[in-house]
Amino acid sequence: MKELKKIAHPYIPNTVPEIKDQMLKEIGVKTVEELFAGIPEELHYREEMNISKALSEYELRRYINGIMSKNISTTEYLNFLGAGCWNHFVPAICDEINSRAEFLTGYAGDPYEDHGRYQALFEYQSLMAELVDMDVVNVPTFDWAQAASTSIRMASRITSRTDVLLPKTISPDRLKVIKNYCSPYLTVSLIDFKEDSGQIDLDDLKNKLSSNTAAVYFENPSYLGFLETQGQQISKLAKKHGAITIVGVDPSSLGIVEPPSHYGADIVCGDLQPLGMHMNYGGGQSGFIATHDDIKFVQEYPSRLFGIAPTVSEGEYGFGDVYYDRTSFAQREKGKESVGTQTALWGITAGVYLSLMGPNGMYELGKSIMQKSQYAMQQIGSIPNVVASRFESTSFKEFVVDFSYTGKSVKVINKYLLDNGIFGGKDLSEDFPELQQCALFCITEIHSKDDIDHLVSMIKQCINSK
Amino acid sequence: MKELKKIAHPYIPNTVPEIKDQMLKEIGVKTVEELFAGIPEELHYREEMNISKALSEYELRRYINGIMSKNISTTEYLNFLGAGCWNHFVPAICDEINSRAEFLTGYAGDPYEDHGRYQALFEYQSLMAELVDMDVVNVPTFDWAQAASTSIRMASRITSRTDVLLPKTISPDRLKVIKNYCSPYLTVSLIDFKEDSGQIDLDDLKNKLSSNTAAVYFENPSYLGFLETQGQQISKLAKKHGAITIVGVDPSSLGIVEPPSHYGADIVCGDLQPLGMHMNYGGGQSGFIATHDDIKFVQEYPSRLFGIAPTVSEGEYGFGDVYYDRTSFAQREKGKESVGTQTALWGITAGVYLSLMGPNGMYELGKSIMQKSQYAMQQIGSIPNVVASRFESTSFKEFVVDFSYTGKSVKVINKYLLDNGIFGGKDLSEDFPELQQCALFCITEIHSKDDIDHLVSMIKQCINSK
Amino acid sequence: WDEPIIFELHNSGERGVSLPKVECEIVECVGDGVSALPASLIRKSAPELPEISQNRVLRHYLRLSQETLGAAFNVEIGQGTCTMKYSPKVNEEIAASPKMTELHPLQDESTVQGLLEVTHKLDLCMREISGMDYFSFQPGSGTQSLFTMASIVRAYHESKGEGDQRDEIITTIFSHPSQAATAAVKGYKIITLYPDKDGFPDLEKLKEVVSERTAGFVVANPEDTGIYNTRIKEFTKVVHEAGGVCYYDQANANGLLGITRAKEAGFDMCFFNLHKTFSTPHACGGPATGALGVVAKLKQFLPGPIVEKQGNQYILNSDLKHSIGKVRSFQGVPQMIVRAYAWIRSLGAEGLKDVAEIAVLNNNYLYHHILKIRGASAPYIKGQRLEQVRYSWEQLTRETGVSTDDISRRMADFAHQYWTSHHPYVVPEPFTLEPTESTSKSDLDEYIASLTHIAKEAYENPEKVKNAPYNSSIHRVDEQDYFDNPEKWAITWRSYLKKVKEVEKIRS
Amino acid sequence: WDEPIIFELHNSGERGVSLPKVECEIVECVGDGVSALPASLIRKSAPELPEISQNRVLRHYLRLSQETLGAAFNVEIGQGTCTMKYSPKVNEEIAASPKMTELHPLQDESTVQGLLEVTHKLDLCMREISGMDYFSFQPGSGTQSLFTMASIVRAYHESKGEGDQRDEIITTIFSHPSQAATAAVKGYKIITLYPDKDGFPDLEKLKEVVSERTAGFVVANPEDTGIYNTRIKEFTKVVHEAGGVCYYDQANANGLLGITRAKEAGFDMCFFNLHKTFSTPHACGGPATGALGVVAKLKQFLPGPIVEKQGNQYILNSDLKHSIGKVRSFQGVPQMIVRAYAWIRSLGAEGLKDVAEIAVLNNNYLYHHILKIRGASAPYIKGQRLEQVRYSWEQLTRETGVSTDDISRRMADFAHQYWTSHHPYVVPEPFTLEPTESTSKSDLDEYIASLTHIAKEAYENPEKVKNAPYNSSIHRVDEQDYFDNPEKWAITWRSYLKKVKEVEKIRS
Repeated sequence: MKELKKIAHPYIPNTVPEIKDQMLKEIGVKTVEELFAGIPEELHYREEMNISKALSEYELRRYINGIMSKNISTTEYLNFLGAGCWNHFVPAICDEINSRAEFLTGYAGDPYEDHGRYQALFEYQSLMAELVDMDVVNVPTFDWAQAASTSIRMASRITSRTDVLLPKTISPDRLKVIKNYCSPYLTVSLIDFKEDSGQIDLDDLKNKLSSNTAAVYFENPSYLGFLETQGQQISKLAKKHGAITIVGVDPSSLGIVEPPSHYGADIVCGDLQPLGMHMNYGGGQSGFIATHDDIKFVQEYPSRLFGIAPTVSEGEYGFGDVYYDRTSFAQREKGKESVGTQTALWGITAGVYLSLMGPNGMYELGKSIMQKSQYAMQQIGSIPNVVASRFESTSFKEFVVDFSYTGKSVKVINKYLLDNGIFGGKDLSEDFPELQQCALFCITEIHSKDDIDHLVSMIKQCINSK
Repeated sequence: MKELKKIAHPYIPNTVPEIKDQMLKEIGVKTVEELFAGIPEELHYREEMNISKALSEYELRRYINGIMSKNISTTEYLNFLGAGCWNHFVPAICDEINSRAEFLTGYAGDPYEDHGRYQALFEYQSLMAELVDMDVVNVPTFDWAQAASTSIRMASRITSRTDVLLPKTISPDRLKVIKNYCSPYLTVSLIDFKEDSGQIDLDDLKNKLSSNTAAVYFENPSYLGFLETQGQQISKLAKKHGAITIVGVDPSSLGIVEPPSHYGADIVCGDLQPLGMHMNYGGGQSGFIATHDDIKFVQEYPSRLFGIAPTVSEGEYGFGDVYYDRTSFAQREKGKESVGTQTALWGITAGVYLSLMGPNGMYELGKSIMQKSQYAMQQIGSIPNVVASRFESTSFKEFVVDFSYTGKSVKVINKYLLDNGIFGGKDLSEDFPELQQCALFCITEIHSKDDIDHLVSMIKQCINSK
Repeated sequence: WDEPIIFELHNSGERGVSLPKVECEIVECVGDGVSALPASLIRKSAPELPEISQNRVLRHYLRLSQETLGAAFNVEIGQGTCTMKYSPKVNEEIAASPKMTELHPLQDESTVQGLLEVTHKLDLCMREISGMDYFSFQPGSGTQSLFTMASIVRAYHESKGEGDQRDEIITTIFSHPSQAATAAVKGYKIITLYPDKDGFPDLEKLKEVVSERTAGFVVANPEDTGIYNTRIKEFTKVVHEAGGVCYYDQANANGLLGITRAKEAGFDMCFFNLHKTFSTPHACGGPATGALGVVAKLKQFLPGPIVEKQGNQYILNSDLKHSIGKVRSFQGVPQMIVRAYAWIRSLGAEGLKDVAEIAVLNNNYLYHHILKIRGASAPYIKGQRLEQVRYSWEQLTRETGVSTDDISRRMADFAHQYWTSHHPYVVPEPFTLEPTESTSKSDLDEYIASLTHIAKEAYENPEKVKNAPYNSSIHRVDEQDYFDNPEKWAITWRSYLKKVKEVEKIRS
Repeated sequence: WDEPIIFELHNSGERGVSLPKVECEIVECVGDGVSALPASLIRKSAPELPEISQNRVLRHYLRLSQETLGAAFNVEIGQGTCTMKYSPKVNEEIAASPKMTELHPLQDESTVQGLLEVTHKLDLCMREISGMDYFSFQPGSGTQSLFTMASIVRAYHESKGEGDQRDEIITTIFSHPSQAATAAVKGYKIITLYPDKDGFPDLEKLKEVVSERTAGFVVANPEDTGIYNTRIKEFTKVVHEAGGVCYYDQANANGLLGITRAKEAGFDMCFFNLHKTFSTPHACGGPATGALGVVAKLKQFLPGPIVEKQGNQYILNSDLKHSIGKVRSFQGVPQMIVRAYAWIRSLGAEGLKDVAEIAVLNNNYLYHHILKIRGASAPYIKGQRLEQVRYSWEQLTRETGVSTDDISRRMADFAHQYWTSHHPYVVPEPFTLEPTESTSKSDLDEYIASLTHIAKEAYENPEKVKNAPYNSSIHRVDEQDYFDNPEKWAITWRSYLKKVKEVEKIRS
């Protein structure tokens, strides 16, 4: 048998020399080089890029998996980190659906090519709407931080005002995003919290509210894990000043906790990551925004909103873009902010998750998190010199543990835990000067009693070690 | 919110009490128990099975993955075991296709519901046919051992004879299957091999051939890795006695090695596992049988054979069962052996593999295996007192290493290798008394030079250790 | 899709996947490798496989997948006897771990303790479910399990010196064809019992045929009619008294979990299809596993090795005195063991019983409604069906000329699987439905509605049904003898190109 | 499929998945958990989510998946500007490993060295490809990258005390709408340049509009017309001389890899969509990643942290003096970093150049053939197209009344994606095609044949095209104002039930 001819790259069929030649001939061009004639010679890059030779599939897999194996995942170590990205149970069906080649490689097709994508996203909007008990939900945006940022800008457009009030307990990561998204024209101020409870200081809020306040934004549960119980009062105060109330919410709480629309929120936002997304080092975040079906609000969404309509065939549904003319796709800089690729696949996945869970599943989820996190607080709190939780308010899923009386820093404790196969809570010392040597621990439905007991005994060991 | 009502098991929708009651009512029965009235009381099992309580999905995953993590896989240790199950590169597309929910959960639908399954299996038959250069290939059977067994029974039916000759170098595992499948009416005899080369002893073959010989079966490459070069002579001798020649073949060799049909084989069989199946602790095996398109042969297949036919729409193809009346489905005990669930998914996968590889890929595969295994033999053979290969013949992929002059047993050497993260070659001492302290090593395209060099240095270390 | 045959996608020079390179140093050492082959063995002409880029190969097979109506996509009732149930995705995820897929079957036992542990644990569960004493998971299907049991029957009688004398195996016509076929492969003469008027195997007939030549009795219970033989214990007693072995095809076990067991019914052996009752996916027809259980006295006859626990270690025990040898390479299909065990653990003892009860409830609900459809009937005794029913369109065919095959094609238009039954059609114009526990009431209602609709069509517009399908992936296959005429059948594309195109050329 | 809305599958009491149990000991310690909540916060009425068994949920979404025409299923040319290329399966496999999916973003750096290493290595590759000095992978899309760059422009001018003075950003009409939109979000006045008669941005017009108010200039090159601005270096020079920052939308980079770079063209910043040029899957519209590169002087403005190598360790460097803060939580979407790096390594420098060359060759082949179709044209300069072309059916619409929207619906019948273009339609009756390197000549020929067929239909039987689709998953959506009338639009099922069904009730 004769030697092999040059073969094409598996990903680039037309690298076959004969086909390449045939195509060039057909279009009447001599070399591929000629096709780049429009690029001036001085801009032609004539060097060789310093990128290694192609790896075959097997080599690639072995090489990259080799590097990635240096990571230690949360299936190997016990994880108690949360702080905006949470270690929840992901049903296998979620992965099955979001890895289907159809959804994985779909993009921006029309309702006739991509009927399934439209329906799945419309259903996601509808399922999420039940959870927050509001009538409008968008196709997801990047993450909670973006959802909050956009909610704030929506409020600013609706009210034609430029001041926004945020709680001091907000996630620092999220705050950075919001600040940049609001600058230069919106002014962001922080409201104090009460030292013992973490609750928003209503006096401070009253002082800061003004006729230029576009929105009051707060979170429930807060970044620090406790529930804000003054929702009703806050929204009333905001309304009194003509400001819009925006509440950021963790959807995993909504099986048992009242949705913000029930205590006056005009806009609700948050992160979908708990609803079926793997953490992916933060790559599972996905933001949602919900409002009432009020044109004043609907017209301010920058996002795509899919609507339902009958087709010419009796009993059949089709889908399409509601009020497309709002968007930057239609209006460029005249549109509402901007729209583009965001996190649609996570929206579909969250829909799958909610379909699997149903109301009873969401209830059980909330209940189980409450039970397990209360148990953890109780156990950790019973370690001498350790305070859990730092705040008196009721917590959901996360809570602040104060190690400042142990004589050991969070850094030292976390190092000890890490050496024993545990990712300890997020160290708050740097971001919150008032919470020196405090750490934010996260307990979800996946933690067993053994996991919690093991954590407790390791903390004890660490504190008792010298 | 009120407490939860009893909820159904996620896998069993009608455990919902209300629905259950409604259905019972509709069919006019009081209790489910009544539906089992046909089972006599004494046969009713009234105890509780000793099976633990249901685990939720997350608990299940963690529990079983916990047990399975005790395994050490060949991605963790370097593997040089072959002996009928081989560590090849599996393209990601193979897994993508065979894990598609459609193929994964398909079964025995008709050509109109399952057009895709029929086409995929017809294409598998067709692709495999090119590899062996014959016109008929079956829907896969269990494994090579079964394929060989059935080939032998086909030969017996065709010739109306009952003696079969097998090479003494055959895989002991395979031989056990064949012997049981042939008993009680077929007589299996083994043909000697030549001590230096492993090749079939033609004199012994001549002696054993008789007018009652239904078939001569041999393998290429043999179980011990070397190539049988006397194919043409063997098939001629068989033909002279009116016997059928059956050749078992490793399909991964067929890009570079002549297919058995070219040296006189009437029936070709073997295992598809190298063509895209993960090893799965032996669960990736899949047997194929190929013949010429001769009704004498075709009518003796017990397997399903899918054929192609036009549909009423111009240019469109449909598929169906060829000569269905042969089968035990149609004829029960009068049919040819038996048919049922075998390994269809692996047939589809092998089709995907061959489509990806094409003739050039199969050529490269063979070439690369030859180069790497020759290199390994050279390097291992250069270790003092180690002989590689034990046989003079050319090997493909596997070869016998003789450690008997090292003063160390294969057992000791393999233990040493295991402790150093290597699965050494299969110990032949027990199965082949003439090959004491010999081991069968397997080198495929996935082994890098570093892998081989590492093996060699570990063997050296072991032999030099006391 | 109107997807071509894969060979039609060939573009010379394209390539679907690349292989690991061979290092220069190796090439320097050994050259091109190929020329080391004996000249006579070097392949002269390359196999005529197509050359296709990766994207196109993927697109091809993805499209074919969409043209396959897997159990995950339809109300999967129509493939009666096959126990098409939900195969949980989490089990797929577990089985796809490299800790399963990347194990070599000859690895040192110490490196596969996890898998052996799961195997042993599944064995213990199976013992509870069946009452048997030891299980082997080596058989690769139900059919291979039946063959293994026939092999054990022979080995057993041989061990007692009665191997030649006992040359008959008794079965029933409503048992799976493989029961008869595999016993015949093992050299047995087959005696087939036909049912009495109510559809029960006939005890009197059994008594007539048992003798000192009886090697064994194999039966499914319930049979493919869904009727449970209430006198099964008497059957096994009669056979035992004649010196035969009783073995049980538990392919139809889905209605029996936790309800009744093989042991108490007097069986010496039984098997379960892990891909039926225990939910492992059918995979277009395998790979699969038969779990084969035996009573203690038959343990030594099992194909080896079997997994056992020794102290804290799990071992492969090959030391089986009378072992029949092997029936499948290595240890069978272990990834199915893991899936089946996961399924059992996701249900527990209580859940398993729910499976049986709901499967039987669903079937009786379906039965109740199918009998209301004009033209449909369920021969034999009224009621007493467990998990499936073999129905008949005899009346409908008589009255409209529409056959069960026509209905099968028409059901494809409604995206439903519909299976008739194994030949020979003892029940005229048969169809066999088996809803498992996985179907909901709404699913059942949907299926019933489709059948009702088609039956109505048959009476009102029989041609409509006869000319189906209309909405399938393809149109109706041209009615000629493409599948039975050796001159025209084409089992491979190369054969098609030679034969059929040749014929066409001559014709035109 | 005629698959209902998920809410219609509700059966009270069914359940899709079970959750880990809460141990009795915990319940004994803390009770039911819920009553620990402040009474006012306990949810009073359960959310009205549907209750559905697992099998049915899976079936529902599997069916919807089949009704989605992903890039893996069709000759994916029709979504011009989106660079729909083959997303290799092996990259999916790598990204699906728990070593990626199960990482928490706040884990100690020492436990994510593998991921940080990959990130850094991708950074190095990107530097080679663009000539930039540092990359951030934080932005979650092209749009967010543009926003980030606009933010950096502002921070940069602020750092020089010119933040208020420089309040204008210049762009072009054939650049992506997000360029203008994101700059506007950042408070900039937008100046849009229209092309000259050949379709090139007009250098003279640029000179007219630059001033001391110019903050930046953002442009794609080639623009969405596929035309490369040959005088780009002069453009950046003019802007630099006015004190503005030049930033480059490299969404259309697929024809440029290894051919020409941002640096040499004079840009200070650029970004690539990893989901376009670097093959990560589009995922129905994200998650995705924009790789944002800057020249050294802008490093301190990047959103933090960025990954750097320090000795043998990889670290997250948050110490960026002028950092704009963050644009996305944590580190963006790292799983796309792994995929993109895998893709680059599977090609190497040579393969990347092949990508550009074949993408451009494919596009020119398509261009050549589309121009032969009656009624089709490609406005502006003849030739000089790189990786895509914006075409026009102006003539066809004039002659037949068939619009580009009609053709879009008709293309669905042939299972082809077909995208018109962003509004406003500067090119009349536009359509934008971009074949990447992933399409073969046969694929191109198939797409050309479909368009040719439809154009012919438009001339012969325009109603046929206008009434399309015929073979889609659904029929044509009823032409009313369901999407623009606030009284009728329904963005959720609950809203639909309230509004539309109410309306229907009144009507009937």
